[in-house]
Amino acid sequence: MKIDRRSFLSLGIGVAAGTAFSPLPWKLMDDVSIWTQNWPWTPVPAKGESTYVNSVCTLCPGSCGISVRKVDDRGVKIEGMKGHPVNQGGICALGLAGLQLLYSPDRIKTPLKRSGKRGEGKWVSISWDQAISEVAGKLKELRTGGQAHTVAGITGGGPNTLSRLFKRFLAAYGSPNFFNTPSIDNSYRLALQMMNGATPDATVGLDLENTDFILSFGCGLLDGWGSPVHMFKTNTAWRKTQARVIQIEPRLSRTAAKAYQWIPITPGSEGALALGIANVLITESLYRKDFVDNYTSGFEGVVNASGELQKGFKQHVLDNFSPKAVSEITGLDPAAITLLAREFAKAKAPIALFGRGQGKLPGSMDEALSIHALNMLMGAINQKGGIYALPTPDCQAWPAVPPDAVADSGVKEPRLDGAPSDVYSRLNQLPPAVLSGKPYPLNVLLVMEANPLYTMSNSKSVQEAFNKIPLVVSFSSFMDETAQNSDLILPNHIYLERQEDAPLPAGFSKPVISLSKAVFKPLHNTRHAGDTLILLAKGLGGSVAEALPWKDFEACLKQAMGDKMESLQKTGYWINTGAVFPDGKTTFTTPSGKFEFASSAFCPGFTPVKIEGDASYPLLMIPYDTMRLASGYTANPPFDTKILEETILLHQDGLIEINPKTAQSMGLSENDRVLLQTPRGQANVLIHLEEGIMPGVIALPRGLGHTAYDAYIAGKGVNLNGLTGPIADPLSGLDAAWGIKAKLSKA
Amino acid sequence: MFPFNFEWIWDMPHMVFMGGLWYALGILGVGMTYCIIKAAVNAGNHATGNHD
Amino acid sequence: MKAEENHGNTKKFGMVIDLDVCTGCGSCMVACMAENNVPFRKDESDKLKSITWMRVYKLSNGKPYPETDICYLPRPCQHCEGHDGHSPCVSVCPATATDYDMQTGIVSQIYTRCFGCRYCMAACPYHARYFNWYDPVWPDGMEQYLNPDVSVRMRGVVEKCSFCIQRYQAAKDRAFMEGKTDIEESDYQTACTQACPAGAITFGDLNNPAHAVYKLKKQPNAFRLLERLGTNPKIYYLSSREWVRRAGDNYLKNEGPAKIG
Amino acid sequence: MSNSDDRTQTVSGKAAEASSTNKPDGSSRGIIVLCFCIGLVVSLVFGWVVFPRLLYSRKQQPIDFNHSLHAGLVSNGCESCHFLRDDGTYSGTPKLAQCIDCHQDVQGNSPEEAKFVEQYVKKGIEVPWLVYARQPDCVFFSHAAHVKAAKMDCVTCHGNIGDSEHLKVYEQNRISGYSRDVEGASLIGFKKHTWDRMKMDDCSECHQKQKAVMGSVQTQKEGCFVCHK
Amino acid sequence: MDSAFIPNGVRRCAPGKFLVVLAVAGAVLLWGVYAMLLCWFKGLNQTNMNNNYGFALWIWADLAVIALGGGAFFTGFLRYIIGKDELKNIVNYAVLIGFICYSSALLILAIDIGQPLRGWFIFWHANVHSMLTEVAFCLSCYFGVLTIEYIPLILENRGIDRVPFLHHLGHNMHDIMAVFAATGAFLSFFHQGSLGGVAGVLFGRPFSFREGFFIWPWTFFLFTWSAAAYGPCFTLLITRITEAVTGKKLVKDNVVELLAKISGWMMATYIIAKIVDTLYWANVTAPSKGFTLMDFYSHNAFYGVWILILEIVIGGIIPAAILITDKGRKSPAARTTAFVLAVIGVCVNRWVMVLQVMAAPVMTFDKWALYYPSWQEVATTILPVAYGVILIAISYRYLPIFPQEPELNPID
Repeated sequence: MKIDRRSFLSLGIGVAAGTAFSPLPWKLMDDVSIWTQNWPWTPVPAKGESTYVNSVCTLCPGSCGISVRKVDDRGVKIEGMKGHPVNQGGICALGLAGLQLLYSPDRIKTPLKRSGKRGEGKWVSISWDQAISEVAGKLKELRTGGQAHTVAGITGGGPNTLSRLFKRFLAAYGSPNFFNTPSIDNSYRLALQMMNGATPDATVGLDLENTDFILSFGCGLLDGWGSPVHMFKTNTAWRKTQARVIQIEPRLSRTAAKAYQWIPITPGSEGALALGIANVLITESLYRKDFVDNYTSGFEGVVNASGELQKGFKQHVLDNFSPKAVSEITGLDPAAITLLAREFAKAKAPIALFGRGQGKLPGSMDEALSIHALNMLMGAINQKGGIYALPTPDCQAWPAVPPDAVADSGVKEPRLDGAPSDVYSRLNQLPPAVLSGKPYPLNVLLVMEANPLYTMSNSKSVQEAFNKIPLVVSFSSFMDETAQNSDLILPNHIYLERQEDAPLPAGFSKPVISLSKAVFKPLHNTRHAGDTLILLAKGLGGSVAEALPWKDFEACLKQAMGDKMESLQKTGYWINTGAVFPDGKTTFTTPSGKFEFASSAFCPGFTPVKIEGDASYPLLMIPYDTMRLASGYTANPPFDTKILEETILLHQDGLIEINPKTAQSMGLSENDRVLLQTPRGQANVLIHLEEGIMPGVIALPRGLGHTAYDAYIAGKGVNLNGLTGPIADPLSGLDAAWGIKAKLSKA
Repeated sequence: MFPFNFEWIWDMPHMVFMGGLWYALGILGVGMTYCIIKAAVNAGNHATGNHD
Repeated sequence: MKAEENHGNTKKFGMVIDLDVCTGCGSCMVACMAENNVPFRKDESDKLKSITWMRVYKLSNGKPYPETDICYLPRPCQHCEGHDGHSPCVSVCPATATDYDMQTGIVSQIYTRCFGCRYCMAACPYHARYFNWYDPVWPDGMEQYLNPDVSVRMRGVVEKCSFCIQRYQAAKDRAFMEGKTDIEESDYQTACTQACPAGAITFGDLNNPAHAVYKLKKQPNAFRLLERLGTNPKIYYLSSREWVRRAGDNYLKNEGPAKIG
Repeated sequence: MSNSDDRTQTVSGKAAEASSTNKPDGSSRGIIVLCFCIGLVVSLVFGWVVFPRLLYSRKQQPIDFNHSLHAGLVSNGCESCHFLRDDGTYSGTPKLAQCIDCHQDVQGNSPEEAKFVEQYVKKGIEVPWLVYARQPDCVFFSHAAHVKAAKMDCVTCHGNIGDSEHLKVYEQNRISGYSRDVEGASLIGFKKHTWDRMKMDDCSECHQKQKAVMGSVQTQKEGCFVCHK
Repeated sequence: MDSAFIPNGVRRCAPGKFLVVLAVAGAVLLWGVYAMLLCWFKGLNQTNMNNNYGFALWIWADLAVIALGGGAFFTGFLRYIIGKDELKNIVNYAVLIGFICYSSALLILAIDIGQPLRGWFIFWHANVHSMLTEVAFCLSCYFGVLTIEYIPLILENRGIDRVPFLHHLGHNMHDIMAVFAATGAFLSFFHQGSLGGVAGVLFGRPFSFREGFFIWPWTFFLFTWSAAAYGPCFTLLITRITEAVTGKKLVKDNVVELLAKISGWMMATYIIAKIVDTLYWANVTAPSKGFTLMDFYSHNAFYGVWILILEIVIGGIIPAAILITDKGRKSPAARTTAFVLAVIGVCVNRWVMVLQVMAAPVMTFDKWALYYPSWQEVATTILPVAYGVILIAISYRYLPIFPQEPELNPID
């Protein structure tokens, strides 16, 4: 018997036939395709019980109500809270992406201590006990040595309980150097203080729902200005009431595109235009005479300190700001100015608003006062559809800080920024003070919910200033630029894991407080910054510990909220529906007891902000804000970076907007790589041609150019703050810069 | 593809399209089976000496 | 505007998007991605490879400064009905992975059935269909936020907006529990509709006179995208601006939207 | 294919030549047939008997749960533990929290219960039950629709598991990952009971009988999104 | 060494030289296989396709090779159904080329789909309304037919022919080859057409959409027609190249001229139909959707009217004119030029019907999208060429593909 090739072949055919008639090949084919339908590396989310937890989003000052959908213990979605007075169920792109922050693998999961050189990124995990004792030890040492005032704290959070506690901690410790992060809100407050005589802690209430004509001097009403979602809702309501938005800015922003009319003017000339409109209102007697005559002062004349009668607001405006004169400054046709003024006057409840873009920077006081004067002329003060100075919701007073000699002498030292009080922190003055060591050197910097190394302009000098500070302590939940350049990180819970009160949303018309809840148990070994402060105080002992007597932040918050706590915990917010609003006649607490157009101390005028850069820089660069880019303490989460247009970010490169005409004159076309230079720095960017920008002006977005955080945002685009610098406002000392001169050359 | 498939409906498109298809496949299948069987028979005849 | 075709007494879900109100903020896009487990990568700036079921387009009137005007247009899947449910994509799918449901008017896409031939993408003039060129990968830990009501798509298949069908399914389940046979308008709203801070999106049953969309779609300012192709889409847009309405479809020089149909 | 006309003679000539030199004799022909048969039988046996055993892994449940015993103790049948939530979602296999209501401590003298209390309750670890009826992620299965709206009973799909005293071995397809209860025990698709298999065709079989509303343009059955997500 | 397997009466190069050719082609093949594996294991992110270009180079390659492989069905159709007997001298090669083209097309499709392991869904879960379903079914069936047609040729190898079973099998298959060929022609008419239908039914894409007859858009008929017209040209071109490479005359001029003449007339009629179709589309179909002809050929960096001229005039009218005139057909140089132009013409047509369809914007605010294939796409597209070279080399060496070869090249 011989097995030859043919037998073998025959065997093979037999096997093939048998296999074909068995389930093997068919079942395998089916199973393999089912395998592709359930690839083990494609995640399958676990099912479970679905619940909603209401809270408040504190990623921006908007303070929107949120509803977090949970499946068992996992958070799966953040939605707008239905019926919340601020956002009425709506939610912005940043708020929606909050869970990406919560579950980010790049969060700081435990206290860290620097082990390499500063900024090198080498850390060792330490225990909370060690972290607290190290910081407390250093603070104690300074305090004992009479150096308590050389400790400073920066917070990026709004005026909430945590900020108050932080401030109290520093005061009890003996430092006057408590800094909040100034924004346009400070300018509004200051304007109200100067013209309305509002108290420094009064907040700005804008009854925008009831206006019918909005003269917006560059406010990004739909780009994140004020409480963003609230503004969106208001804008939609305006559509129904046929209220008109007039958007004045050199760039066709989203707000401008949605506005009734877009009026591009020379950047920086907004204040002049306001006075030009005032000129027409006065010349043509279009202003609310009864109000101006009865309730204001400084309109006709001002009695100066030496008792002499000087020119008042009226004469000042009539003399200097005729439509023709203003036309030369703004580039706007005189007839258009006149027309605009008439339209403004014709409206039932007109309002004029200031604060460029999202209002990240305080801006020029002169400009703020000029624009606010328009509201005055139309009587839109403490009136339906106007601007209110709202009393800050009264919070239960904490016991007074116990007297202590060290603290008393410490807080009497001058502030490093030269500001009279922390109400107007001149944060931009801090780096020069640190660099010069005058009036005294800064020894310890505590940073909470802020990222000054990224958000402050003139990044280079901020970095240099940081390098001079011996100890930087960060409370950040994320490895942001500041945390990366710190010595110790005492990570805070992120907003979804901690309970705190959210301050009054910017520009909201009713006094409201919201409670941000701990929707999730902390995922990592982090600690509420309030608890950390209390522990630090305990570590310091003595009067500092006595000043922060609570067992934890929750107790402190309960005491602060008092009887509101019940409502806060039940509905998530407390609203003072029965609030007594100041009326438009009697509540001015200015020296004259009236609304002051001008006084011996000030008169709205037009002194252009001296933008940096000489003639070698032919272009004007302005920043712009977009709802798709978070530019504050929170960096853009991956979802929001994903929806960024390719005309803002292309791969790793940021794009600069330029008018095609300007670009053509420079021989530049779309996506050309160029070197962007300003007096403060330079960067490589790509060109994006945009018809909707004034020729000669270029615009760069805020929020890109991170060097820290995660791989989804770091190294992308350009940080605008590296190219710009602050300009101190002569009146407020706050940053008045709105742009910088620039030049482009082919890279 | 087959009447027992979820996607199958007894309608014109299925009957025409699939009918045409199965018709063509049928011709090919029957043709090849015929060739193979005949070849096997022929080869068998060869082996037993009955040449064609 | 051509008369839309109807399917009887069934539901026909659709949207009306008010472009006068839409600000292009992108909330709808993120809401959609968060709701529907849409993945993301480190670089998403190549928009032709980026998956955004809902995509906001920026339209320009093309005029030079300062006459320039722009408008934002959110574009979900248009859930075309075509003629008798034969939308451009449905009839071309060789494996019956996409289908038109006459009961809801929703164009479904079954990811486990799709084998990735991409014919439907070639057929869709709205670019509403997206291919998973990459394996979906979430940074370590971030997969925890995935929604269990939506299947995660694997590499190599096509996906698109489903009108948040999981919310319809959940609404029906709730109705079953309450012993109801039908759902209310507010019971079923898509994630983008719910999130839109401007309230630009209205969602509902186009066949139901009690629903807001029923009236809105009949407004004189209403138009649909590429209506002349016969796709019979279920997304209506509203705009008071003539150039925007005109941008919704292609017209020869001598034609105007008013002259059509 | 070739030019057969002028080929026939020459080739058949060649073949004749070939067959004369290479002609298999009777015995070798027998071997050829035998080889074919061996191949056929071996592969059939492999395909029908061995392959299915290789294909499925057999796993024991972490705890041998006694359904029958528990069913006697509860008041509301299956729904006592496997209930629908108010929103219409289905709770599935009970979580530890439910079991703890009774099993805070060992109740009886079953070693399985002791093991359960010891290894899971005390440690607070959820039991990794293997779910026989688990459908893949692409499926949206609404218990509310079937139990509440259509008033179906559990047995129709789950069989008599509620009467069982022991949990059977969990067989899992090594490639597809499906439970064998879903795929069906019979490889050729033979089924005796409604619950013998739970693949798409089985769902559709019942759905078509129910004369549910047929919305699909392509299949003229129900729309895909009725059961898929 | 392998002389026992070389057909009688012909001379073949030395095994060494043969192996060198195989090695070179094999290296290219391996490069393609590597790219193919990358696509399978890492996914289609290896390509430069994107959401605008769901169909790209591969689908073009598919459509092109199938049109070029159309020589097999049409030559078979002429030979077996019409009874053009002379064509028996080239039909073997037409079948081989067809086999290569169709197997390549199937391979490319298997790479092109995102989930190759689910590829069989197209059959099992078929949607009969989809042109692609029709393509898949007819394509695989016709590939089966080509295999059936190719098998007897393999069985003619001297070594294989010695096995009686196989000898008889080949013989029997020959006997009923006309039935197979007729089935093949039937299938081919449909799948060539349905490939045209793939683009023609896209009513969302005004660039490719065509009205039509019953369920079939005009492109359905145009594609079948063009495959029948241009496919034989490709067969003849490859024959010409084979002759050049081997340095031998392999097919007699009368055979070539006959096929060229038929092809020429087919091409001439096709191009008239194509022009009529284009005119109707440009003046009626597209304007009814709001498009003018120039909308499709302007505002972008690549697609201009030149491509229309290249396809219709240079790749259609000119080769047709050469082939239908006696003078042109009889001149080897003119004839070969016509073949080359024709191949270019049909490839451009398929390119336009795939890639330009994807490139042209439909929404007014959409932009033209141009695309460059990645090296992986190029490599996998070249893979079939290498594979074709290898299969032709092996088949030519061991199988009596050209019946007239011994007669035209007597061995001393």
